[in-house]
Amino acid sequence: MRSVIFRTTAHIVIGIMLLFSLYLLLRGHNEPGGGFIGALIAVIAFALMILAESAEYVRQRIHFSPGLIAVSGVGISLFSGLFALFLNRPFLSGIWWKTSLPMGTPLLFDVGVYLAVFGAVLSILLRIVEDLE
Amino acid sequence: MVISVFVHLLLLLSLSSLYDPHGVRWQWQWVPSLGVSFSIQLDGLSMLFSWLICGIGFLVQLYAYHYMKGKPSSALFHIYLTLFMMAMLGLVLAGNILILFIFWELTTITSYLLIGFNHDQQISRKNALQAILVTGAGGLALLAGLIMLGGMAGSYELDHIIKNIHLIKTSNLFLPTLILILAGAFTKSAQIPFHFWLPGAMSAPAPVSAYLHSATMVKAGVYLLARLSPVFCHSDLWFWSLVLVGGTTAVWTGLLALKQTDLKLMLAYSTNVALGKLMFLLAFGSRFAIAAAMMFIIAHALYKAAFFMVIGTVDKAAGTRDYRHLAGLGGILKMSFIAAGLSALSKAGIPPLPGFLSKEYMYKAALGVSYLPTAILVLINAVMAGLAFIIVIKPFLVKPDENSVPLKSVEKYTFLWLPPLCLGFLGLFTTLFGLDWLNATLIGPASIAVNPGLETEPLKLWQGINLPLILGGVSLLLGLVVYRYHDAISGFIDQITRRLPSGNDCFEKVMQMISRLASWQTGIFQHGRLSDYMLLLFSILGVHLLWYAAALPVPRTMDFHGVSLHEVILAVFLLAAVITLLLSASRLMGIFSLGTAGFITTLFLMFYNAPDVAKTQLLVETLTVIFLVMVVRRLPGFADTATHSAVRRAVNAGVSLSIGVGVFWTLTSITSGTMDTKLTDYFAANSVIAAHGRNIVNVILVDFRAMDTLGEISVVVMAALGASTLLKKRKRRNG
Amino acid sequence: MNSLLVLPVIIPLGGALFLCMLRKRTTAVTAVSSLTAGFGLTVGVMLISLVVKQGPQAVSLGSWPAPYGIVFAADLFSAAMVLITWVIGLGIVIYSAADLKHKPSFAHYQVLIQFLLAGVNGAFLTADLFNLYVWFEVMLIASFGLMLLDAGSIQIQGGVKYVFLNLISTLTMLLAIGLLYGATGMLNFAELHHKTPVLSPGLINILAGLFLFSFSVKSALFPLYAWLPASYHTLPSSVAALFAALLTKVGIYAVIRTFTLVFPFEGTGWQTILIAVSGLTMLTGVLGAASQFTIKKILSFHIISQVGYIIIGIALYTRLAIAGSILYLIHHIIVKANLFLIGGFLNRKFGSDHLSKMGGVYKSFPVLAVLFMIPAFSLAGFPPLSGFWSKFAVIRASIETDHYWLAATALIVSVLTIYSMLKIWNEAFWKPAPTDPVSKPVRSLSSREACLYLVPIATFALLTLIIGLAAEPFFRFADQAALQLLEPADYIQAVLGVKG
Amino acid sequence: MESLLSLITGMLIAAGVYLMLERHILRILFGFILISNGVNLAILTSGRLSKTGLPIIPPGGVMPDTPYANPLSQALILTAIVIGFGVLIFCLVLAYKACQVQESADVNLMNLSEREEK
Repeated sequence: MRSVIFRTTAHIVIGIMLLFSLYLLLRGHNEPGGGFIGALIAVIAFALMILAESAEYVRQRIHFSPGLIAVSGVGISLFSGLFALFLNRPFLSGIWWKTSLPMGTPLLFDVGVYLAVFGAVLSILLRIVEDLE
Repeated sequence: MVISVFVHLLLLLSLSSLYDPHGVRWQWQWVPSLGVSFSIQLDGLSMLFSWLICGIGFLVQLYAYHYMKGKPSSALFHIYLTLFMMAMLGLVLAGNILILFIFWELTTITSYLLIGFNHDQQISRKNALQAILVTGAGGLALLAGLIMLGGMAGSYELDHIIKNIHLIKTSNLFLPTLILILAGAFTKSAQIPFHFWLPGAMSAPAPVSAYLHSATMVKAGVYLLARLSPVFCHSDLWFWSLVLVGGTTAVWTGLLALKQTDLKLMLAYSTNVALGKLMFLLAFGSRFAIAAAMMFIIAHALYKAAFFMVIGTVDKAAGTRDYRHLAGLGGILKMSFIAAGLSALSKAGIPPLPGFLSKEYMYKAALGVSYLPTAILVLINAVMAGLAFIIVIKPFLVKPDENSVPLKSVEKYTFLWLPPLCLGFLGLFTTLFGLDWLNATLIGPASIAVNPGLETEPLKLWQGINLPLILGGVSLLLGLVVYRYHDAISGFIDQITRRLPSGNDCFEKVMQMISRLASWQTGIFQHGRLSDYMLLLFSILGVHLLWYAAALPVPRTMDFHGVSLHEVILAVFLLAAVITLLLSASRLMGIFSLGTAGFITTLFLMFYNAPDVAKTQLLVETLTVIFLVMVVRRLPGFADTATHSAVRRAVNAGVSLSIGVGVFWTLTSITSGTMDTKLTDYFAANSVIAAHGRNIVNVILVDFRAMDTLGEISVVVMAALGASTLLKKRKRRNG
Repeated sequence: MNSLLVLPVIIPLGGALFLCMLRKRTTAVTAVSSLTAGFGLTVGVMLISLVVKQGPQAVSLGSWPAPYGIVFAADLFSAAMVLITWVIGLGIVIYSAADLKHKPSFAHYQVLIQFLLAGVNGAFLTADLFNLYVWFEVMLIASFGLMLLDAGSIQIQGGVKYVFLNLISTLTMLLAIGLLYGATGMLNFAELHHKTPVLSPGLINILAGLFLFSFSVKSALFPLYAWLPASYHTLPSSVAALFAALLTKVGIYAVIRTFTLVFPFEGTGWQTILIAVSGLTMLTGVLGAASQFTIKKILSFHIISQVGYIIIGIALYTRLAIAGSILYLIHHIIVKANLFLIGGFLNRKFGSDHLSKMGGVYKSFPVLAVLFMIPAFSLAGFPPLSGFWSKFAVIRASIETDHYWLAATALIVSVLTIYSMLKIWNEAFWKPAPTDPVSKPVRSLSSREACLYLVPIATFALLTLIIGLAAEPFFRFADQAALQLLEPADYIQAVLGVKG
Repeated sequence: MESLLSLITGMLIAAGVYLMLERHILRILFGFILISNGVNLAILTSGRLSKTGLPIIPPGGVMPDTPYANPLSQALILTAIVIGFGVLIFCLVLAYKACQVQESADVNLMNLSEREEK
């Protein structure tokens, strides 16, 4: 099953999927998409990678432990909410730097969601695969 | 120990100095919003009891000093005794019925600790538990009664309640209140059918018995009834229940006392007798009866405390309390013998001791009612006298024989004989020299407290030869007869009582029944079968939904407009997928049909303009299938697991159908109305302007309702954390 | 704007995330966890004093005005629950430093405890129905995790029941929220207070019933409590104490909040049902306790029984009754947590939880005996401890509303409560120590550990005493809180008047 | 159109409940998934259905042009799906472990925690 062709194709597809997932994340505020959808696509991409290579390979490729990614995701979301507190506004108030350029804490929040979901689901996926082996 | 003795004396003196026969009140708001103020009321009745509590407490502490000497936890013992004393004192001084109740319960707790003091022995633990359960249960009945009493009178303050008797009398809660309060008093004062805990409590050390069963704990019920008698004494139920319960208790426990061979148990049962007699007297409520009761409380406290202490000393000297093995104690325990003798004379009612005085007035009171109670009293007093003789003559005066155990002298410890001796002489002196003082300061005011309408008459020691005196003589003679034929009588009583269930047995039966009931009902509700638990939950849900959905207004038309053909076809496919899932015999088939159902659901989400949801659903469905396929190979197949019976499956189907139909109907009903779109209008209007996003759903998720999302990602992260630690464990074990 | 309201949620969340980074360093984990709980406690105190001084408070998250955004609001009841949550949280974190130290997943325990506290506080503070669901899930999944950390087979099997039965409850809640949203178009509590009464009575009944069902499972009411005795006793004591203290109480909180604010059910059939249920809950719980012989099982069944008492208050729906409920809630959280902590200490000492394998603690450890007596008698409702006042208020309320048999049940259950508490006392404390201990405790107890065990136990016992002896301020507080619940105008004003 | 989805919702929930009442733990999980889907559809339906427009504002606009589908119920469902997914994965792992312990998938046999201790 793990033929060279399959692996090469898989890598290409995975690359495209990861790019697509980032694209979905970034456009999520305006078009269908968003952190959660993006993250799930990324996880599916890595599921493919597990299939093509191995769980260990994936672990090495991500560098960070998926659990840590998940935690930092929640951390980023929390922080994006806390940001407003420093400006003496209620927790989670959206702070936008430029009205013209869509860049603000809600987007940061969505990035946090992306990382949290990605890390969490990937960590279970890896764990189950390892456990079953 | 020194401290506790000091505490007793101090309290005794301070109370005496505060005392005023007209009553002293002091109040401190404790929990005013619940109507509970910490009120202290010191009148004749309280003072009489306070004197007994502190005075006898003081002597018991002295006695315990030598009695408990060398025991490892003697300090603790003195602490408990002091705590108990304070609780008891609080009880008799309380001017608020809830404060009274609080102290009542405190005496229950502290007496539990005292009764179970020899907790290494199983019997002690068992009896302590029995005592606290019986008195505790009664206490809770009392609580209900007191709450109702307070509710009727509009206040928990005693003086307020007594002032508002007319409100209470006319209330329809009068009877239940009375019954509940009586239940509390009867349990505490060990009346039939709750009498058994008192002899059981004899597994406590001697000082405890001397204290709890002479002047304090068991008298709390008597005190309570005396205290509340102005409220209730006009009721027939009050009269009859006190007469019947008191009389039965006195007679029956008197018989039981006669058959005992353990002197301490004999004393315990005779305490039951005394308490029954007091109830009897309280029922009459006349001035003679109450005066006799007050006098008897004093007399009984003095002689019974002395008796218990003497028996404790005897136990120390001989190592047994069985009179069949005791003889010749008089020669060794001289002082104790004198104390016991004086107490016995008082108990038997021989002049000029306090017992005589109370007996005199008792007959006077009874004669004022009718002959039957008089006859009962004569009988009871005869038994009392007989018991008094048995307790003194058999162990102390009879010559030792081969049955007797060897004795050792323990009177080198002063406090083993001094306190009972003091009590004996105290009784003697009180009646001889202190009667006027007693009348004026204690008995008179106390009688008024019990029944405010009474004209009191000072007690007199000698009233000439009259019927009461003759009756006293008769009961004394009968007592001698009892003593003379004791063996025969006790054998006879034994014959009778052996066939009847004892209170103790009944208690055990009840406890067994409760524990059987407990296991039975726990077996029913906590059987351990998950699918039955689920069935219970779902059937409640199903019944609820069906019941109320049926009552919903029927929407005029089913709203199927705008539904296109492909939707209907998809719906049919969905149904097919679900049915396949329900019937699937293989795991993979199940997953396949589950996935299909999920994807069709996704399509519906697409049709109804929910692109984000549809995408998410699709991805989640995909991942779910991936996870399921990975794990499922390690799970046992469907065929390896037992299935429900056909009947049960039908029930399951019924329940699930009712839930499905209920949800469908409710949903149809809700959607047939119009919806308030205030929220969505706001979101649509502000999405671009205020939140800088065109995808309203996403803006809601990350901005309008970002808190939901924060919680949601926490959930996902925690699920990952929990699941991965669950999996990690096995790896470690294998590796 | 009042950021104090979100801190009880943000602090534990942040603390949990920070703890995740620390991994295996036990001392650091303990320190951070206690520090977080300490902050939480401080915030709790500040919050309650603010609410007492200035009435109900609210803050809109994300500056969106009510009812569009999510509002966090605190009246006296919420503030008290938050404070007590932190009191328990801090105590348990300290206790667990000794109790769970040797578990392989010690750090995970602390992380999940903080998450759990976040969920609990979120549930107490939110004024939005769907947000309440989210916090319920946070709490639930944290509890799933805690239940199954380092789980042995018994724990896993107990966990299966806990998990699936609770899932039914949350699914029902989600369904009910969806339907209520469809019917009213609203999710905000205050707005729902105005919107629900205009619905058709049939619909109100359906929705109220669904919510009641869901919360009843969470609060372990009769006959929906099976998950609790099936699982709680399998837990390590500190976790069991945390669950026993808080989880069912969040369910009760939700019942009280929704049924005073969203579906005021005075005079409806629900009241009758709830009254009957409260009586049966008391009874079945205590009978269950009477049938058990291990400390944790006895205590687990007792939770159910006591929940029955608390539910009486809301079922009777008078000011006194609800005040009694609130006082009972606070009292019971402390007492039950404490009893589990003591049970855990005994378990550690004897290496077993079964009464037959214990004994002699009264002699060998008299301090612990005193510390046990206080919560045990308080649980049974003996004066002058905290349990007496709450029981008194509840019973008085039932008598005043002519529910005599309810009062009678409550009293009978009290007797059985005494019985089962003294069963523990007689066996573990009074009985002579077993001569041949079946299993020696695995590790001996250092004095530092004993200290960590005993400090929370003693503090909770002290609190029990204080509430009992100085009952007036506590009861007056509960009374005011009950008044706010029955006349929620101030709360509604605070929630709807919140500025963006 | 609400009626059709109400019907589907009812069907999914009924089937889910039936599966949850079975004894094989995997079927219980299937049931959970079905009920979750059903409840999500219920929220969607309850928030009213629309085929006229997406809840997305066209570029340059400030309000949706056409009547739009209810965005709030969609957001609620999204949250519910994610939570449900997290819970489901956890349950799946739990089921897997439970079967390992018991060597059976029958939930009625999983009663170690409720056996009487001697």
